[in-house]
Amino acid sequence: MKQRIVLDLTELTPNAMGSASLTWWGTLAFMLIEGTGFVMMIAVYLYLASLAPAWPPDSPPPDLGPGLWVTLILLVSVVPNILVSRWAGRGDLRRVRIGLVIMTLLGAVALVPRIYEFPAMHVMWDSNAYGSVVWTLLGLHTTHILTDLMDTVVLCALMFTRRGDNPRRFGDVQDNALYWNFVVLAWLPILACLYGVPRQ
Amino acid sequence: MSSDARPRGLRDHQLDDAAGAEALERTWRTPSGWRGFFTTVDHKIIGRRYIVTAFIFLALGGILGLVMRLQLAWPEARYLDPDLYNQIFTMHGSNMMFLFAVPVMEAMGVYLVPLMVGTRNIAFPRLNAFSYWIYLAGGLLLWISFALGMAPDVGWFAYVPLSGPQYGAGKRADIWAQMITFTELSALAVAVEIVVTVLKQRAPGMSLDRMPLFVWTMLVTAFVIILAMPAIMIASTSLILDRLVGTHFFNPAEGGDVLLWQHLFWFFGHPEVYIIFLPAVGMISTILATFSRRPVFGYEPMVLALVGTALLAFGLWVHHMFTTGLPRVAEGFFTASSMAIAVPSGLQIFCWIVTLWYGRPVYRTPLLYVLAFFFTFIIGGMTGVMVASVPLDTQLHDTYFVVAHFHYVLIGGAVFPLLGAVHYWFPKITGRMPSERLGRWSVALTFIGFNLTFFPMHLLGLQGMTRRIYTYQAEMGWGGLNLFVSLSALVLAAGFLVFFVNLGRAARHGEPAGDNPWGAPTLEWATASPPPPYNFAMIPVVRSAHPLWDDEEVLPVASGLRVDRRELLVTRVTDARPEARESSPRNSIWPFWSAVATTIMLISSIFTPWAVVWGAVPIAIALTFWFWPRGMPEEES
Amino acid sequence: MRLGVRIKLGARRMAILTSAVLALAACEREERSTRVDPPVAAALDAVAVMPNGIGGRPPEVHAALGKPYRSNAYQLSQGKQLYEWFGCQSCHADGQGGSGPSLIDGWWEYGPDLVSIYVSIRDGRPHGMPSFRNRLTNDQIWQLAGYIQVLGAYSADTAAPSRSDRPQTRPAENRAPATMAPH
Amino acid sequence: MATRRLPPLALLACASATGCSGWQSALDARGSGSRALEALFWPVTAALALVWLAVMLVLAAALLRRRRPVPAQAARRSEIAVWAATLATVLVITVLTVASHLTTRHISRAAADPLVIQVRGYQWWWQVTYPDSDGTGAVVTANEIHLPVGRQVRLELSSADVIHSFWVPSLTGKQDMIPGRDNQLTFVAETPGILRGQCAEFCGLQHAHMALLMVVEPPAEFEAWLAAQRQEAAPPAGPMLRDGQRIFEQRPCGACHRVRGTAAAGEIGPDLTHFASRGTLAAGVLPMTRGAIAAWIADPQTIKPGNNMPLVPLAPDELQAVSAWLASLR
Repeated sequence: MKQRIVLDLTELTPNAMGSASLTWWGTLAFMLIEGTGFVMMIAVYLYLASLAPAWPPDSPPPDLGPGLWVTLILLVSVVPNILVSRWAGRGDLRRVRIGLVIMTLLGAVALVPRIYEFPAMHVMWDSNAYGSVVWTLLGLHTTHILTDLMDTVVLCALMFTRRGDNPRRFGDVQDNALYWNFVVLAWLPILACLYGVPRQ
Repeated sequence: MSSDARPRGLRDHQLDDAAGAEALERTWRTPSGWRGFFTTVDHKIIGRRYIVTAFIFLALGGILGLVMRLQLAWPEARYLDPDLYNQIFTMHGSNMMFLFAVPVMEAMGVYLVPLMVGTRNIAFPRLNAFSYWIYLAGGLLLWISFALGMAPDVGWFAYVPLSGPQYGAGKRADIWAQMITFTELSALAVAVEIVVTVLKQRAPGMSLDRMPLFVWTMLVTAFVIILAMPAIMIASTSLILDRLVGTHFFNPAEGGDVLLWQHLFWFFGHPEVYIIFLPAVGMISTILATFSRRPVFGYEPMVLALVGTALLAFGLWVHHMFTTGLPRVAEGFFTASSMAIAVPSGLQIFCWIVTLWYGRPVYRTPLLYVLAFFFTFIIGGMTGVMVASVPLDTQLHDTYFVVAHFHYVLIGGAVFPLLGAVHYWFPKITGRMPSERLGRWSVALTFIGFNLTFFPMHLLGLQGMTRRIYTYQAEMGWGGLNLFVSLSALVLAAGFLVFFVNLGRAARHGEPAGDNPWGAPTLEWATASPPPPYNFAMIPVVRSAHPLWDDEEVLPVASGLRVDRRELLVTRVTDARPEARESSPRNSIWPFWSAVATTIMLISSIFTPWAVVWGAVPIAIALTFWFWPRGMPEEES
Repeated sequence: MRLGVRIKLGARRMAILTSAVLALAACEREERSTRVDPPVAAALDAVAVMPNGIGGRPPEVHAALGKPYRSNAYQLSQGKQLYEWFGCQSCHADGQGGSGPSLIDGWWEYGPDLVSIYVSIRDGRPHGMPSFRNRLTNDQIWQLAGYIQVLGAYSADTAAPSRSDRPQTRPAENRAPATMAPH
Repeated sequence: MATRRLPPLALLACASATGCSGWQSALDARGSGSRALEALFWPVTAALALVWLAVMLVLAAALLRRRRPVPAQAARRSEIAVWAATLATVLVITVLTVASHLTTRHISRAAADPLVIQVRGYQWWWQVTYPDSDGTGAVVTANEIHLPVGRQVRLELSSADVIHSFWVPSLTGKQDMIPGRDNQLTFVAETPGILRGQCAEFCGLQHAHMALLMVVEPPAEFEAWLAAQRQEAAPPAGPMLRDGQRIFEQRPCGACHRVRGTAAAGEIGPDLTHFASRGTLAAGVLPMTRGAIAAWIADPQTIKPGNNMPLVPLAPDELQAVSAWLASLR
């Protein structure tokens, strides 16, 4: 087919950031998938709770301590997370490096009380359906912390190499920050479920 | 972030046509040989591979169907023992649903969507490569387990407790659950790619209301996948946890619930039907428009009906559970919603008929397949209304009536359009025309064979023949019809054989097709057949819903993309105004290795839960290599 | 493209080869043979027991069958069913023991081998273990013996059946070690 | 009476009498439920067939009509046609929804004093219990349910292992038997006769061979049958039958099966107290004849592979004695 040029794209920016970038939309789509997964798992929790004569069936409600620590650390981490995203938007390599180190540390620190959170449930996964769903919910969220932590570690290492100073990498940092916000946000309804429903 | 005033790199308008094509070819091509085979990220190569693999699974699943028909042809036949029969019908269902129907529809999207929206590659092409390898691994897992005599034997919906730890001995149900993990991973990956490709990579000017209907259906389907698949992910994970580490999700004695499985499964399982059917709707619309030489009537109602179907699809999973003894209120609600889905489907059919009414139909093979669709699918829709009614369903559920119903819906509603679509796009994919004569034979044989095979099953169901029985007694009086059905199945198989032979021959000896042999209106026909690795030498500019009909001689295009690196155009979601130039990743072997690592982890986890821990290490390494920048021009800004 | 085809063929050949290697192992574990020929069933009873009733030699036919009662998932699950159906729980609970000895504490009064377990079930033992010779067929006794051996094993067995669909009194069979205390 | 004494013949007669529609057919209504369902089925089928035909006719017209230039008001006309057709679809499905709702209400209307029967699904047979209502003892039988004609019956459905589904199409629609849940089914059997039903939910290896018979009788005959079932097994008459009973008690048979009035008190397999009074054995696999009983005991795993009855080695004379004794348990 013959062609006729009617549009010139020469001046178009090659650095799409935010909603103009494909990875931003990809991250959003994956958040939708994971979010649906969390919703389904919470639905399973509530469904089983609705069938049970007592909830928890025969154990005390979970201890609040470790869960609150996890929540606190996750909520605190949102502040540097947003800052990293902003610095990445400005292309401030030095601050992004510092921010990513902080985020790596915070992610790792959040895992410490999480380790104590499992026994704080006072039930094993193979004791009863309550234990199963509680461990699975916690496990699911822990997996998300772990994978995003891995992502942050790799990205952090990358930013310290010569390939770090690149708008594309700054875009990656922003998308990673977006995903961390999602991981923190997803924790709140799970928290309400795990600690609130057994105390009703 | 600073926008460079002086454009860098070699741009397409700086070269003449031949030199531009050569430069693009050098940038986008897939190397030949094994390196190209394992490293390609070209959506056309991967899409083609996906389609071929899915059709191989179709043929294998069809052979299983024939074997079952052999066993059922006579009462008390002993060709298969019950254990093998149970494995075979489970394989047939799981294979057709998870390894053929869903993947083939997505595969058509992988191949066609980037071409139809006028871009150079799908979004996240490496993820696309990964998804294919994962899909292949899931298929091999299922079929190798079958070859080893350890295939799942619990039915394609694997109801607990039969599939649970106490009654599902061995690793069979675990293999089923893990096969689900593979296919859902690949399906979700493709869904993400399609959503982003459609929303962000459309040619300039292709606003949402100018998108081809097929692209619309793929977009809606991708969203249905994204919202439905997590349910089966949760379900299969819970099942495998119950079986392997002793959780109690489905154990009523410890607070679990047997029906929880059915809720989770069908919350995915019913939308699954629409994941298969909606792309077929797009195919029908495309074929109808081309062969009646007229745009499909009622673009907005069609799109609304699509979205309506997708929304309703999530509100009727319970109609698979009408005999489980749920509260009457719930049953009433789900009867109403199940029947309501007839409205958008009806609307679409009416629009198509009107299109034909005022069009000038050209009776080529693809259109004949669509006519076969009308005849059979509407019967399936009618029986669908019957099983949507709670009281009638109590008689029809789990009988051969239902077997007939869903084959009418799935083969009539999705496979006939698919065969038509493969026929229709075959010239684009291979550059060669399939034989019209053989095409007509394949339509006639599949259409007649299908109806003779499946219509009598309605009667068998009403006469009390239940599903999934490996044999029946002579005095039941089902022998005659069953023999008739089995013989008709041979006709149906012959139809498929002719279809395969036709395409196989055409791929080598067919007439050269040219760019646009059918005179179609959409963008994929604006480029060569088969399309070059870069799809379009210059990105087309769209000014109507039917660009090739409205701009008949000269294609308006946009210039200014670089040819020395893989570059494509990002446009705005609603009006498709150019927003940015974006690079597209190069070939890489790491999606393949990531898939291998994932496969090892998933299969090992059937045998020890610790595989999840140590198996994650190679996956993390492979993924790091996948994303680690290597100073390619694609990584510049 | 042609190379691609060749690789595809090669991959297929490799898959077939791998399948062949795995086939033996898998078949053995997954096969569901529901019928034992009467002469084989009779031969299954020919165990040679040491004079003290502890240990001995399994019948030759057991090895010829591929020792299915210890490694075949279907036979093990049948054994598990028999364990419940024939009231083993009334004395041994779910393996922890009650009026009868525990089966999962690693202590076997008559030795841990399959023949001893078989003979214990078939002939009974002093202090209350009844004989099941006239209540079970030979192959059923083997199924039960195989299951009981798995129950008391120290390492989790991939062929082992998992938890039951009823209230739990101890961790699932496939959660080793067997001696893990109930919770 | 004849139906009870000669069940296999009765079965054959029943099968031939109903001809092609079979004696396990949704279109051969013999009960309140299935009659209401049939009354819904035909009009719905007719209506939907008409809809299908109408669409096909319009489609044919669209394809075959003479091609003229598209008129100016085509779009308007098409729009009206499409919306009218959609409206018609809405109407049709509204009517069908209401009709099916009314049928459901009609079917599940409960009577004041139904006959309660407990049916429990096992892999791959049915246990049937007539609970003890008046202190004369419960009746436990298997794979065959006797019912009085014209009286409302409530089946209480449960499962011992996996999901089964109780379905006697000539009486009413099916209902699943789900572990951990209690379901029930209410209906009235309207004409005497023998009806066949079968498990409708896939339940493992022998799902195909999990059938049961419904014997619908006049109330007096039903009461007589129930009274007979309450009795213990009759003592064996003659040395051969005595041998048969002894062998049954001493060999593994008695470990799984109960025969009230003897030492056989197993709980695992079907109760055999009045075994020979039933129409079939092994959940509908074989007719109840002495030869079939012997064949079944001799090799159950060839006749119904995977079922839970083991092959108990018996000498030929032992086999003969046991099957003779079982055939005498009426």
